[in-house]
Amino acid sequence: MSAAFDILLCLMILATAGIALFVRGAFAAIAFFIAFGNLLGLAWLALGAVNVALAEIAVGAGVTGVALILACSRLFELGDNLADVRTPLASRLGSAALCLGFTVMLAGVVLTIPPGDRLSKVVAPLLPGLGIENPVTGVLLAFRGYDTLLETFVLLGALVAAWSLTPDASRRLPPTTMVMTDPTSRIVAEAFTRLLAPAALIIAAYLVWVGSDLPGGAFQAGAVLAGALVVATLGGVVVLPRLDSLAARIALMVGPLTFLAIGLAGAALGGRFLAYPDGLEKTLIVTIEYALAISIAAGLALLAIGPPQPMPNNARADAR
Amino acid sequence: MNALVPLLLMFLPLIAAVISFALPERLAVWRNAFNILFAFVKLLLIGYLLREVEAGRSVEWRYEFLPGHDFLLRVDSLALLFVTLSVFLWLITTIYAIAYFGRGPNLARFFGFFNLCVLAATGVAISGTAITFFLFYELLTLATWPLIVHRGDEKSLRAGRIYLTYTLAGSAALLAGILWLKALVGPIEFTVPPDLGEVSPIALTLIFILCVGGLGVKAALVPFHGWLPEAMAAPAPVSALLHAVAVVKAGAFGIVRIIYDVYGVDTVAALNLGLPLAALASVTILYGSLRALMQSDLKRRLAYSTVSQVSYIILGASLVGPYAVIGGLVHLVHQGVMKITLFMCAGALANRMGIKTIADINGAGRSMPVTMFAFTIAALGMIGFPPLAGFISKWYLGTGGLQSGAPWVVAVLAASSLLNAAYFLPLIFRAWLLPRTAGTTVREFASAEDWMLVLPAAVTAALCVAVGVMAAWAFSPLGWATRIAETGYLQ
Amino acid sequence: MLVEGGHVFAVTGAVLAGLGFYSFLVKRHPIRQLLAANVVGAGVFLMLGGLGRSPGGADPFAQALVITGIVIAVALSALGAAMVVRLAACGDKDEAPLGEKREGP
Amino acid sequence: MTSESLLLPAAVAWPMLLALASLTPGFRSCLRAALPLAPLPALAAAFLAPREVLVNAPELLLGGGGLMLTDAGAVFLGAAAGLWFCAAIYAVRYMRDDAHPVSFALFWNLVLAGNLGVFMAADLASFYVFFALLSLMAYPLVIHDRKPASLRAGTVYIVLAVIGETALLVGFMLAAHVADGAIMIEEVRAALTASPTQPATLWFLIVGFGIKAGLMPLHVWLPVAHPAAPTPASAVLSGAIVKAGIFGLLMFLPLGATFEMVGSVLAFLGFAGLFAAALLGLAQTNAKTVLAYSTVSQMGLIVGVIGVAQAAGTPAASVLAAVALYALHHGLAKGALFLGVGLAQHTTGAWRWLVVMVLAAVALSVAGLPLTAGAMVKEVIKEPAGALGASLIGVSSLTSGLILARYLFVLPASATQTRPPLMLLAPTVALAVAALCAPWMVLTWSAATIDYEPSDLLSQVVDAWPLGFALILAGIVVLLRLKCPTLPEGDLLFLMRQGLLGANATLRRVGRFAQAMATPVAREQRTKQRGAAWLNYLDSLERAAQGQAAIGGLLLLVAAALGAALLYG
Amino acid sequence: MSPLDLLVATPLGFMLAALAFGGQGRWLILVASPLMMSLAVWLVFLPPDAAHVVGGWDLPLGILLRGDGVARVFVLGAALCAALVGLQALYEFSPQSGGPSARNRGFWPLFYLMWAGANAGFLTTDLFNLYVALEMVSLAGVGLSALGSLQAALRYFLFALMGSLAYLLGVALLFANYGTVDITLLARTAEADAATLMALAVMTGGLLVKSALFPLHGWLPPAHAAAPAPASALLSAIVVKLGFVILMRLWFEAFATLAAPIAVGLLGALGAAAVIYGSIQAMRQRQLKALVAYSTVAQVGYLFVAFPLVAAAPSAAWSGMTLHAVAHMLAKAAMFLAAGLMLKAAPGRDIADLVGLARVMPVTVTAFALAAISLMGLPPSGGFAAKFMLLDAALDQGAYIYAAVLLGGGLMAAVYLFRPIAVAFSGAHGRAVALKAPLAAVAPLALAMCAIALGFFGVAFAELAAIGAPWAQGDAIGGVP
Repeated sequence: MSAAFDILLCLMILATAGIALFVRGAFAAIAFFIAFGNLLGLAWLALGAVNVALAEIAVGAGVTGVALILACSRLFELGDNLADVRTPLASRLGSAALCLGFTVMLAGVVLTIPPGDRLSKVVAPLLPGLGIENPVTGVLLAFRGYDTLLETFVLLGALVAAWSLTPDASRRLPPTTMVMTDPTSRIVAEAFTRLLAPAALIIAAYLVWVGSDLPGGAFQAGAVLAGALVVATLGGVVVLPRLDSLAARIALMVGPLTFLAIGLAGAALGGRFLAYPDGLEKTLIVTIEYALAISIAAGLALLAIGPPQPMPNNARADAR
Repeated sequence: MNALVPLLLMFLPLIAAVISFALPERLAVWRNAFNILFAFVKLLLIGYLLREVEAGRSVEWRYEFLPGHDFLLRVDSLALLFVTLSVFLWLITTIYAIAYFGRGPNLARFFGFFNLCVLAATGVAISGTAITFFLFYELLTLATWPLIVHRGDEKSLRAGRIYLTYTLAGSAALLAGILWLKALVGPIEFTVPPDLGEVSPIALTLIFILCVGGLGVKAALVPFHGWLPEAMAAPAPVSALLHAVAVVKAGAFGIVRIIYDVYGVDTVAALNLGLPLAALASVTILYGSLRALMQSDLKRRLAYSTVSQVSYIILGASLVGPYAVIGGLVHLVHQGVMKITLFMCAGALANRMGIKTIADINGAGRSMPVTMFAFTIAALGMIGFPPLAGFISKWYLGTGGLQSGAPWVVAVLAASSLLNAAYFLPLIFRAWLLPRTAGTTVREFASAEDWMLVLPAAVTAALCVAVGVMAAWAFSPLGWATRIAETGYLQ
Repeated sequence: MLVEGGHVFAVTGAVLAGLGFYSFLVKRHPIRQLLAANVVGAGVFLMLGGLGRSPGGADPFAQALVITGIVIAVALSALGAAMVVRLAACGDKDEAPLGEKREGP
Repeated sequence: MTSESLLLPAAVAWPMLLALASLTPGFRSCLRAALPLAPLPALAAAFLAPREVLVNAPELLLGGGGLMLTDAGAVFLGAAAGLWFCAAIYAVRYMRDDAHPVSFALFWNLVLAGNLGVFMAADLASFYVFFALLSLMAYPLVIHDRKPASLRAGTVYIVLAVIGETALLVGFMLAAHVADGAIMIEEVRAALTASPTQPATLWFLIVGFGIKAGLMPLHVWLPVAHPAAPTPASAVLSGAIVKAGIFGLLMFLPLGATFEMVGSVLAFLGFAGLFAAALLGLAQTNAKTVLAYSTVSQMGLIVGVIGVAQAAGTPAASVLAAVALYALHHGLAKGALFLGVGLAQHTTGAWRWLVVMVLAAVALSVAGLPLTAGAMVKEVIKEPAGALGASLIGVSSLTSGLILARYLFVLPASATQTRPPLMLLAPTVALAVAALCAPWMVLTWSAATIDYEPSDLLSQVVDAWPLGFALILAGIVVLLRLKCPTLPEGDLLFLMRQGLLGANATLRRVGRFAQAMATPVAREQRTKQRGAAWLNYLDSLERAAQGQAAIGGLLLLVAAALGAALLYG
Repeated sequence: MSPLDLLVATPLGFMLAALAFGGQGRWLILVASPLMMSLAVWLVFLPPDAAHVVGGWDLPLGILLRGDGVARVFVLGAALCAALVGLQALYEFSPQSGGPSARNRGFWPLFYLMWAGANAGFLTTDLFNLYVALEMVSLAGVGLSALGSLQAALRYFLFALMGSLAYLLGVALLFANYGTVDITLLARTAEADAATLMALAVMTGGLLVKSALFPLHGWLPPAHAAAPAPASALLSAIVVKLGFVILMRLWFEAFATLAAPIAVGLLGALGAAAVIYGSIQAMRQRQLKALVAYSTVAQVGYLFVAFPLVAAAPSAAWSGMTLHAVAHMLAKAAMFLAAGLMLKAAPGRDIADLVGLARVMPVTVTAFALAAISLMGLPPSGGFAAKFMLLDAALDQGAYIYAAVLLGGGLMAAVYLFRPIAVAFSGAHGRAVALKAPLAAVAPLALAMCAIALGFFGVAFAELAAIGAPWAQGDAIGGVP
């Protein structure tokens, strides 16, 4: 039975992806993209990877979706009608053939590889040493801690790059006060934020705490918080600080800073870089997780909202 | 101690170059003093080297700068011949250049690159392995280019462009040749001739063509001589030292190295490569003289004369007979001395009296007698007027040609002498005998600067006479060339 | 070898990647291309997840890789979106890039 | 190295020293006064210096060379030195108010040094040095007065001199090669005689020396250049410098061996020159030109004799002595005649008749009047000339008589002065006396090599019929005041000049045409059109590379290609 | 405390500090440059088999950081470049030099991010970690080129994104197939099955985009030409090199056995095409920085021409390839910095506007010329030593076409590089105005001098590059501690 369910799920995933990719309207495409993200989360659940499912839905569908929608709306106001200009038939056929060949080869190759667990047997015996049960968090923060450290800096770097695009004049403007334009939807958002915010906070805190044993973790918690923040800004309840304001910078840097500090401390105390002194692994991992959660939340929120816009958006809001 | 001397020989011009670059224009006096001082110190070094090599002690410095390839500076007798020539003439030309420019713009840059050129020329002379030779050969191109475009006007830029196209293509061919040979017989060290026994003759011939072609560009062999007359756009000291002596000789010197130290006399004979090269050299000799005859600009005429004179050396080298080699080697020195005098006089005439074309030279003898006298001696020497330097080298080349079974060489020499007379004698005739028509009449020794402008030419002219008359003396260039030929190549 | 559970997802991942590539090539607007890129990324991760499936649950190492991949993907997409908007806003007044509007040699 | 043998290098070095001294400004004043001093050491050397002793300077020139005086050399040296000495005294007075004193003194001394050195050189290199010094440094003397005519003459002179030099250089190289590297003249000559060299070596030598000696086809510069030079210079040119050519032939031609073809051609050219030059001389109006032609004919005689000796293979010794004697007599006589021309310009009245009488005596001696030195030397030279040669020489006195008569006839009249200045008269007379007596003295000294027993008076007079006939003819011409036809100065020269001008014009046209062809401008246009085509292809390639579709498409293409390559690799 | 970790951790720390200090962040470089240089030098002098696993977790789980020859050489080169470019940027983005403050604030964090990413990429042998490092470097690259022209930056972003996805796909396939992403382990267990070949092909495709080899170079010239001088120096010198180093690891270590001669030949052919295409385009450019950008396309071509040479005779051509990469790194950085300064002084952006610069700013023009000498491969520069070694290897193997490309490339480089120099030397008058801060020219001169000095230390460099090279150890692959 479950095989049938899997196949059905996969077909739905392919359908939503197909529509998202090739539908004419931009907003429709993004909507279907978000749907596709959620279905993908289900697929991960089917595969038994709860952590990934959470991350996929919260970050993959959620934050990316929001960022794209906001970008499209701004483009729309800037006069770019996102029209889908038709590429000449020849190039379409060419790329179709190319991609078809590629897909068939890839699928063929994939079929030759027997699915199976690779390193879970290697990870399992090391986990008790760390004092955590959730293998994914163990891999993420301990065994592949180096990757995760670099990854947080990638996030930070992306934010800095996005913010360095803004011309000087608008630097001092707060990030797009994205208050809803028409009053009725703003009231709905406002009410919804009042209800959602506390819940989100609790969920995030719980996710981080439980992450060490059960599926959860810094990224998922951060994404949830980011979502809450975005909704709050949309509802006008919260005004996100400018990037060069101290608060924003501290929030953004606390995660990478603590991770790096702990790593260097490990090296300084005679061990190696990112080697947790035995006995303290769990506590250190949890502290890192919390710090990361905060930074990821702030980072994703600011990224989703995007750099401040000097242009019509604010103007119209004030005018009205 | 001996290993240090070649290094010092390299570092002196380098330091001089750095000082020249660094000193601002208002400290020009200091810069000139430094240049002359370094030239003297270098001359002393050469004196020391002369004594060392004479006593038979080997002077070399080795450093493996690329895996499998050594950077070797070795002073053997052949190297010493060229080094002595270039160092001595550099001292002369430095003094001349100081007087020639006086207070011009960009002089720091000029003297800096001037020193680098001599570094490269000395390097070419005392390089022990093929790769060291190539390194300095290429450095010579780089160091001479800024001197050609020194004036920055359109003409010299065009000359620079042409110069680069020729020389860079040539050095690419040379590099290909050297490396191909290295692939066949391993890294090439000059005085340890590689055994080319089992290498296929076709490959050897092709490599020979590549190497001699590459070197032929600098030695201004006929198809590749185009850059030399164009390079006359450069100021006189540049054409004097570089395009008459250092750069052109580097090419000829390279060919001598290839023929005698890399291939060895018998291989060249076996592959009978000597004759085609001799034929090409002869064509260059005649072509150069003919084109010189047709030129109306003084420096271009001298440039074409250089094209033909350098091929004497190659002719001598390619004839692979004892006398021919001596003739070639001794002409290396003689042509340098004579040609530098001609260029310096031409430069002095142009600088002081604005003489550019042949017609302007009328009556120059009356207002600048000493310069014109030096010019006459050097010109007569070029024609081969007996007691002077030219005659000695023509004599050895002629007898050498006959000795190695190429009587047509004598005909080429005769024709070339006639052509030389045809384009030099009218110059002397106009300068001394015709009245002064155009341009200014100026007192030759108006200021101290003039002494420094005219004396170098006088010294080198005297050298032409001395080298010719005292040719049989043991330490004369001829004596030195004979010793090289006997010890070096013709066991 | 019968098609086990993991392969279903892996193949869908592969198809997703193919579709994403095709859409990337065909769609001219950067936003649509960003979207296509995300789909390709999701496809690759799904393929990895699928191949890592075992009766005892998904392979933690693979999961960690996927999570890191997703975060990086989102960071890049957001940056891309910001750049597209910025480009549309200022119409690239500052410096005319080369290759595009060059008027020949 | 006895002191006398030092005289040889001194003879050459002293004039060079004077030449250098004339350059220093301080010496300007007594410049001309020093001229006669120059040849003195050479004169002393001719008499005192030991013969056949090599004074060598190992380091100089090609090493191993040096100076050595042979008997014949001594005679030539003595004659030349004497002539230079008298001409120098003459020049002191004659060149008093000259425009370019420094240049005259400088080149006079240099040419003197060269001339003396040629007779003493022991090796190829020094011989060539002196010979080059002699021929090239004479050029400024020829064009001394800077008049257009002498400038043209100078050009002809220098062109032929350079050609001669080059021919000589090639000849010496070939000779040195035959003597496989030896550069001493005896060894070279021995090698030439011993080994049957191909004639090319000889021809180059003959051309080289022939130009200097005025051999018939190569003589064109002589009648044009000698008159152009100032009188003392012309005297020396005809008297001593021409002898260098002859001496060269004597030194280098392998007289011992028989070279049929070379010898006979040389003989023919020589004797042809003897007669043709004399006849051409008659048609000249300028006294110096007439004398120049007379020199050409006399030299023709000597070369003819050498040619015959070469063909017959007679041993060198006898030929050398006879030719030396003849050259001595001709040199001194011709010198006197040339100085006479200058002198005649300054004398009128009684003195003039005295001068004419002296010159006539010398002329008759040259023409071969019996009992004079001229006859004696003609007799002596008949011996090696073979039968045909001897008779030709006999007849030649007719033509030389005529030409010398012509000379006396065209002697320039004097402008103003009545008494000839002593400084001009003395050297001419001295030379005339020397010309008449010196041959006898030399004959007595070298009796061993020349056996000359004067035949009785009657047979001499009978043999002298050609001279008598010539005198009669001259008398008739003078009496009837017949006008001789006049020719332009250089005969062959006129034709050669036209040919040269034509060749020059065509050469210049060819040069301009080649220039036009190779101009870079034409080439650049051609490359431009062709280049434009594939340039826009490049632009389109670049735009595609930056285009949107390229991003994924190209990547997949490359990946596919790599995959395929990996599979089949 | 081993330099292997600190080389990555320190720049990250400085990135945070730069973010924290905001406006005054630029003075940090004065501390960062010497510190990083000393770390790089310390790395060079580590014992030959210096390698350790991050956090102590053994393979296949953990990540192995290995200081092999290639890593040491490239880290040292990158450190030298970044340090000196940083000093130049200190002058370039200082307020009085008129740079907008937004760019100032954005430049420094991205600068350190790139530096950290590059070092991480050079040192690690873990493919996924390399993916993250690639992302760090590409992200920073996009950010830096966005300081110049947004359009070029967007194109670069899309190209980089596609390249990363392709690379990620390859890593996924490899992990799925072998259960590990570590190069040293892969080297032992890799065999030529379909999955591996496809993975290698796709990863190579992605990396070729990152290192801008000829058909996939479209994004490089506009991005590098428009970016401000220090940014384009970093882009050309460091960003392009990371992709190449990963390819070296893949083709000569992980899948050495799979590297079929035809495939390597294809790479060589693409390289040759790049040399020719890049040179011709460079000759046609009218703007100075465009010319230098296209010269990068050509020089990258040289690196890939070296691939078949190394595949055939690794010992001979290995040091030539690495030396060429490092020499290019130094020379190109110097050239971009010098070009930036020259364009500041010149009235316009075209080469024709450089008239008379040699007199006005001799030190900068000398730096430009020295860098040009190294790029042309003329003695005595590092470029020459590299070209010589490659030519040597090519002729030994009889690969005459590659030898011809190497020589021809050098000549073509001479053609397009001497043009600006000639214009700078021309014209005594020139409208250029002297720069106020002569000290700014120190950085390009120092870099150019290093490029030239490399020429003299060919042997030392070869030994350093050969440490832990895959072919050097024969069977003992990957010295796991």
